[in-house]
Amino acid sequence: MRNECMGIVNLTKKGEPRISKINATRPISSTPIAGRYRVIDFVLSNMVNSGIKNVGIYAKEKYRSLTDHLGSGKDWDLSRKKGGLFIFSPENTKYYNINASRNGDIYNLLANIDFIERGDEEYVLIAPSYMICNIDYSEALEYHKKSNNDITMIYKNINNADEDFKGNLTLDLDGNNRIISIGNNVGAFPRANISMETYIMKREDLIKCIYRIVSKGSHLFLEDFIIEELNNIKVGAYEHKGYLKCIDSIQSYFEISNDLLNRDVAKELLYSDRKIFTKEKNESPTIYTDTANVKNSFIATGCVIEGSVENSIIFRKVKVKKGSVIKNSIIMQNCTIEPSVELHNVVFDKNIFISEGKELKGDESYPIVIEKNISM
Amino acid sequence: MRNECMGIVNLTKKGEPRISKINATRPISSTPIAGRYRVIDFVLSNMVNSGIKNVGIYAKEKYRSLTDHLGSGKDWDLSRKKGGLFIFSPENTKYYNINASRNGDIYNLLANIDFIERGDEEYVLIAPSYMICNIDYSEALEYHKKSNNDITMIYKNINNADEDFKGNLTLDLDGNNRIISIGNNVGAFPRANISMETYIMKREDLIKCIYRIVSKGSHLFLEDFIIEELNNIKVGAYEHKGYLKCIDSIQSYFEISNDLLNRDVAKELLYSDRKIFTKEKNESPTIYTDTANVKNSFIATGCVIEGSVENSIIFRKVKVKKGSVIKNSIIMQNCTIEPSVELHNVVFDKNIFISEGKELKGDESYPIVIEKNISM
Amino acid sequence: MRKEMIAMILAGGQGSRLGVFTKRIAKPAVSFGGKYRIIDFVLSNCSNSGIDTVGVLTQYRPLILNSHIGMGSHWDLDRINGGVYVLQPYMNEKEGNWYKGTANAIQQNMDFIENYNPKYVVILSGDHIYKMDYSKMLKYHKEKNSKATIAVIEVPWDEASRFGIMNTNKDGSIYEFDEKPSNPKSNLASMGVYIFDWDMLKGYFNSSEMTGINYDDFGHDLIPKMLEDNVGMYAYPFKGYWRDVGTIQSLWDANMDLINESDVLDLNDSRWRIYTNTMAMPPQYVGKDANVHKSLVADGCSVLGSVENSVLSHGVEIGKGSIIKDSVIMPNVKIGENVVIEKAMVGESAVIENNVVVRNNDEINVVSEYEVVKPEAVLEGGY
Amino acid sequence: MRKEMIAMILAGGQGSRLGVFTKRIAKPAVSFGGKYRIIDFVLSNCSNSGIDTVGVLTQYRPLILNSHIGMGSHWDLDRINGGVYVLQPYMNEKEGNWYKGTANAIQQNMDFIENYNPKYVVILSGDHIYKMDYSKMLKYHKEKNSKATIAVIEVPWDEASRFGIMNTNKDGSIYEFDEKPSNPKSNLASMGVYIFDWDMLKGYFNSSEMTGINYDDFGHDLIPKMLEDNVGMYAYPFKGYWRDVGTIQSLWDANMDLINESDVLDLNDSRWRIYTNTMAMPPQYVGKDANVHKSLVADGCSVLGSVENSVLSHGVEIGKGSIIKDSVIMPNVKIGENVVIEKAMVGESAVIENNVVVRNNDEINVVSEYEVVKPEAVLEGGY
Repeated sequence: MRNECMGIVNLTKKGEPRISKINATRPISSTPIAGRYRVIDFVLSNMVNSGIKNVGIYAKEKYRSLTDHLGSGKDWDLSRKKGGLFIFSPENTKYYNINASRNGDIYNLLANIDFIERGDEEYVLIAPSYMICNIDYSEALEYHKKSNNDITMIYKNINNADEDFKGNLTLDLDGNNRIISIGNNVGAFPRANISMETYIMKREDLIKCIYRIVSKGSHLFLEDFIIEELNNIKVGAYEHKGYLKCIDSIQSYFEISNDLLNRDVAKELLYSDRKIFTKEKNESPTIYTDTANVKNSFIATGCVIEGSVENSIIFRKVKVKKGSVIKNSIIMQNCTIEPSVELHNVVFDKNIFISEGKELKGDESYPIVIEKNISM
Repeated sequence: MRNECMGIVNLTKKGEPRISKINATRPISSTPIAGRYRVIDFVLSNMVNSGIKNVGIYAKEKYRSLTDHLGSGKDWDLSRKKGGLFIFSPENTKYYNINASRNGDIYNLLANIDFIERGDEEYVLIAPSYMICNIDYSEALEYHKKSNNDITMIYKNINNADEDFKGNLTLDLDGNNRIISIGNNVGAFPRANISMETYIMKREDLIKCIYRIVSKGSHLFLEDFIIEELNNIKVGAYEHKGYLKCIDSIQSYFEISNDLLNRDVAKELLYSDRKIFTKEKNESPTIYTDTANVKNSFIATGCVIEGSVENSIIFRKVKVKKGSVIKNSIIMQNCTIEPSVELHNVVFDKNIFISEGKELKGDESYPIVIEKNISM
Repeated sequence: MRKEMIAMILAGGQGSRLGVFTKRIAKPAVSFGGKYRIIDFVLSNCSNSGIDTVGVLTQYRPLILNSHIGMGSHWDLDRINGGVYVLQPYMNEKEGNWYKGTANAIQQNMDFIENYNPKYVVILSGDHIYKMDYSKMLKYHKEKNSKATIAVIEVPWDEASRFGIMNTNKDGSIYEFDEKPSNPKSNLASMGVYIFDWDMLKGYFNSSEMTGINYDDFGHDLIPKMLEDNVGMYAYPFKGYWRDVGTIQSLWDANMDLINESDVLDLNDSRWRIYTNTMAMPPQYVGKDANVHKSLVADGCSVLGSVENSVLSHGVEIGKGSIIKDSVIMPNVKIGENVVIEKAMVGESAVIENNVVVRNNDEINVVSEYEVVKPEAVLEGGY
Repeated sequence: MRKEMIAMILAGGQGSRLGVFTKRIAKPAVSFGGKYRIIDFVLSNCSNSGIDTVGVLTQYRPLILNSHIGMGSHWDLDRINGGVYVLQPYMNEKEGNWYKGTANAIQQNMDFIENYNPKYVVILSGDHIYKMDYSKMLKYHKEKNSKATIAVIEVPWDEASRFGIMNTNKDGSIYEFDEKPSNPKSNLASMGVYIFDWDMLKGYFNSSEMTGINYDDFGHDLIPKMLEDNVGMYAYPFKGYWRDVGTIQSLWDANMDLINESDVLDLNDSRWRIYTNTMAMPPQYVGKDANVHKSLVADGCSVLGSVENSVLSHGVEIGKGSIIKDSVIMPNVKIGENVVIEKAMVGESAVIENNVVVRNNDEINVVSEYEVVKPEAVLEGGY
């Protein structure tokens, strides 16, 4: 059972989105999410659950937080003799230094092309980390094989493009799901086919592509190349029908946290047979005291809850003392909320200490974000 | 059984020695040695065999080859929940960027001082990677505890200082093995106490030291600080009586390879109960054909030997074809020696292909060094 | 390299008194405290005490125990020289023998111990809940120049007759071992933790093979024989939380202790972590109309009803309108809507359908592992 | 997640015909080819075929087998969902049973298999040397719509009566199984590799539990019964190197094949690696006056004498003036000076002192594991 498909997690993006302070010191891919995960856990788990056993992560910068999180890949079952998990970065880029302005994904792929060349899989799947979903890529691969496409892109059809996914690429499809053109969602119309920036193609074709683009010097990004070549190669589309959120702003980060409190979304994303794996931590069960009052919230383990928590996501080892009220908020690992604190619409990064009686209230669409290691 | 001592492998050295082409692309610490090891395996194994379970490697540059070699530390039994193996580098240096000229070991230690502060061991042992020996540090630690020294330095008494260990630090000792002064071996006299640049002290003292040096801005290197403070603190010396070689030039690299062909040296360094661990590779046994003729040589596994090999060290997966003669040479991993090649006093880096009938002859004291991935 | 001390954990018991929870699972693998299995405590004690070589002796339904322990990496026991091994009975050239008792199980695994050539062996029981630094006990063993040291704990005088009682001299040396005495002379109960000089213990086993006199059990056979032989045995006094969880009542009690006396057995103490084989599960979800008070809740739970004074293990689901009180719900139990459960223990992966009532009648109610309780059922019987 | 196929390796045999090498070691753990143990081949085959869940069934001296396999990481079998498990007999509520045969061993571990709910089970033998892609055999099994597929290999006609012979129709379906026939109708010998539809195999075991009719052995009981029931069995023809190494002679032969036919069983094929639990050992050293020809030499050896047409396993030492010819020297054997060894197999950790002669008398000489052969001794007996 030779493995059919290798995975590439492409962390290089045109104008990498910045959520806000919470990723001042870490890339989006290692941003904490959903109580115990990091953003990248979703794409990695999707790959693993789809039978992909050889994954290269093409990082661009500040990848230390990533390596800390991923370790040997064991927790994703990617610590393997053959294949496994590999993280690449411009550090060991031969070509990169030649021209520092060549900072698109193509040059990062080129710099570590030996990973792609060495693989013995027939296909490759390229995906970003910040498109959060729980998807079975093997179905998309089957579709790709049957369709005779040169490249298959995965997309989601949405009807709120005037509100969400602004700035994302949109696909214009013909009746046979072939992509005619690729545009940009400026938010003018509600219906759109949003590109999930996920590509399936033959491994050999990707290698040829990269060398071709580089030798012509025509593009910095794979997606630009594909846009130009739409008439010359057959680019098809595969529809993802499930939940999708693109984490590219503090608003969308806050929105997905709200979405998770919807049981249907949570069941699809987190409670599916296709489990989301993350770094194993060994915390004791969470303690609720007699004064605890928790409603409609996610709580990770290792917490001690003495106060009230509503519509919120509480990460590991958070202490919520008596009389405190947390509403519509995200509290990351290791925060301490002293007694009688009132928090509405806030995002607390790791290790925040907030002392007795304090009050912080943000707005639903403009939550207050506090960076890590602050004591107030 | 709380662990008593943490280990620090200090890869920052004044004017880091350059062996030659073989470490153009890798630091000395990850230079291949003795058929299947890397230089750093010796200090790591010494630490592990002495009961040290928490090791920080303070690298300076090009540490990718190191992380590739060390992985999770599993092969050194250093993949652990508590403690284990950590590699630090200037990449995540907060203080380093303030003044790039501050490139001594002190600033590297400072940048990652949280590792030292977080430890719960009472003592710390600091050692470089390029002093090759097989030593039981726990005896030195016992000596340190009994002696009431603030710092204990490990040294070796030699009688060929006019030929070897040139440029190394030398220790001037009083009758009680206290260090009176520290000098430099200029090669004038045969007898000397060579510093192995290995220090034992209380963990808390090291932390104080680092902060003190940095706040005074007086020194870039720990050793300079110790030299200045010899009158104020009690610095003692512990003698290593076994084999020692400092790998700081192509000559000394070549010499240790010769020394290894001496059975006594090999037994002490490699066949001791204190095993030298290295990255596990799974090669088949080496095949000797009926034309093989091997004398006084080390041969790693995965090789096919059809020719003659004498006084040489052959790494993994080397092919020596019929009629070829290799003498006094070091042939690293994956080289192919085609038929009827003659090699005397050469050092081949990895993946070299040398075609039929070629001849390369260096001198004992000036071996020919060929960098990796060359085909000739 | 010679090991100073290795540990042998007796995990062989069928645990018939925990019957309903041990149909598929060996007793030491029974769920405890929401996310642990009983044996996690003694394995973590070994790891935290610096012991890196552990044999786990079992002959009863080892599958879940085996896959729980796996390579030992969760307890940091996946060591190059050493590690954790599950040791079952095996056949030699002549015959195959099941373990005939605690001491016999050790005797049958002498080869394993000899492999590591240890100076000391600590014998542990797989079904006790406590935190203990065996390296301190070893220090005591060495200081006393003891050949066999038995850890003891003070129990209330009125309960002493339920335990194996050690009668000691002033210097801590043991002069008598009283198994469940009707008139106890001391309240120092054996915790089932023994440190032996391996050479001495080996001597007894070797002589047993020669003479044919067997020492099957430590408590009944070997310890009395050693006392008779005057080998020099000492009692090591342990202070702290310690529970034998061999019965339904004691298992329930110990779970409740985690809620009501969370300080005595702090599971979050970073200096003495209790490790376990963690599951990849999402965080717990507490619903809009849920109430959770005075409870311990693990990962992957989904609570839509009310929970009070209870332990919910990982993957438990509690439906709307259900009320859980004074109960221990083991992993992956699914509880429907409008269920009432009081003072009960519900075994792993049981399913309790809608409108079931498990009523409090002073005794602890039990639902077996994998049991399916049909809608509307009313359970009143104790265990 | 349901597994498509899991593997069960029968490693239970005491291997009495390999007696001198199996005093402390189960047969599949016997050393082979310088640095491997026999079971490495079938474990590597599983790993290379994409099978990630493997049960290894044994009841005989499992210690070295257990520690060799460990967590399975050397074969890339340390998987989160799946992995490799050594399965020994255990006690259930009623009783403990040793494995009564190959099929019975599988039957006693139905719980393990059911855990993974596989569609297919491949049954393998732990003591065969070969490289085989079981996924190709599975493909054949599916294409033929087979319920039970047995891998067969053509053997020389004059040896066919030593094997279990499959008599097949043109389409590959099996109509008869002939155990060691005196007049073989075919030369297709069973390799002891079976793929079963698990639901069907389970059906036989379940009915066996109901009716009390036992199928202890695949070859003697279950396969004949299946043929009788016309379940649809096919023979899968395998071409390539395959050896049963159950006797001293065949084990020696297979070792010699590595030297003389290294192309037929290429151990360096990067597409089909044979993995093993490697030891941290220094490189091999060949001395000033040594001669090594036509031999396989593993890590950690030190050769000061002459070696010809032999396999030296890891950690072997050969003293000055000694001559080793046509022999297999197993791991960590120490051979003194001026020793002569011809056509022999020397078991693990044996010590051969100076001036010993192990002479060639047509039969293969054997020295047991851990045996110490005193100076000047002359060994002439075969095994």
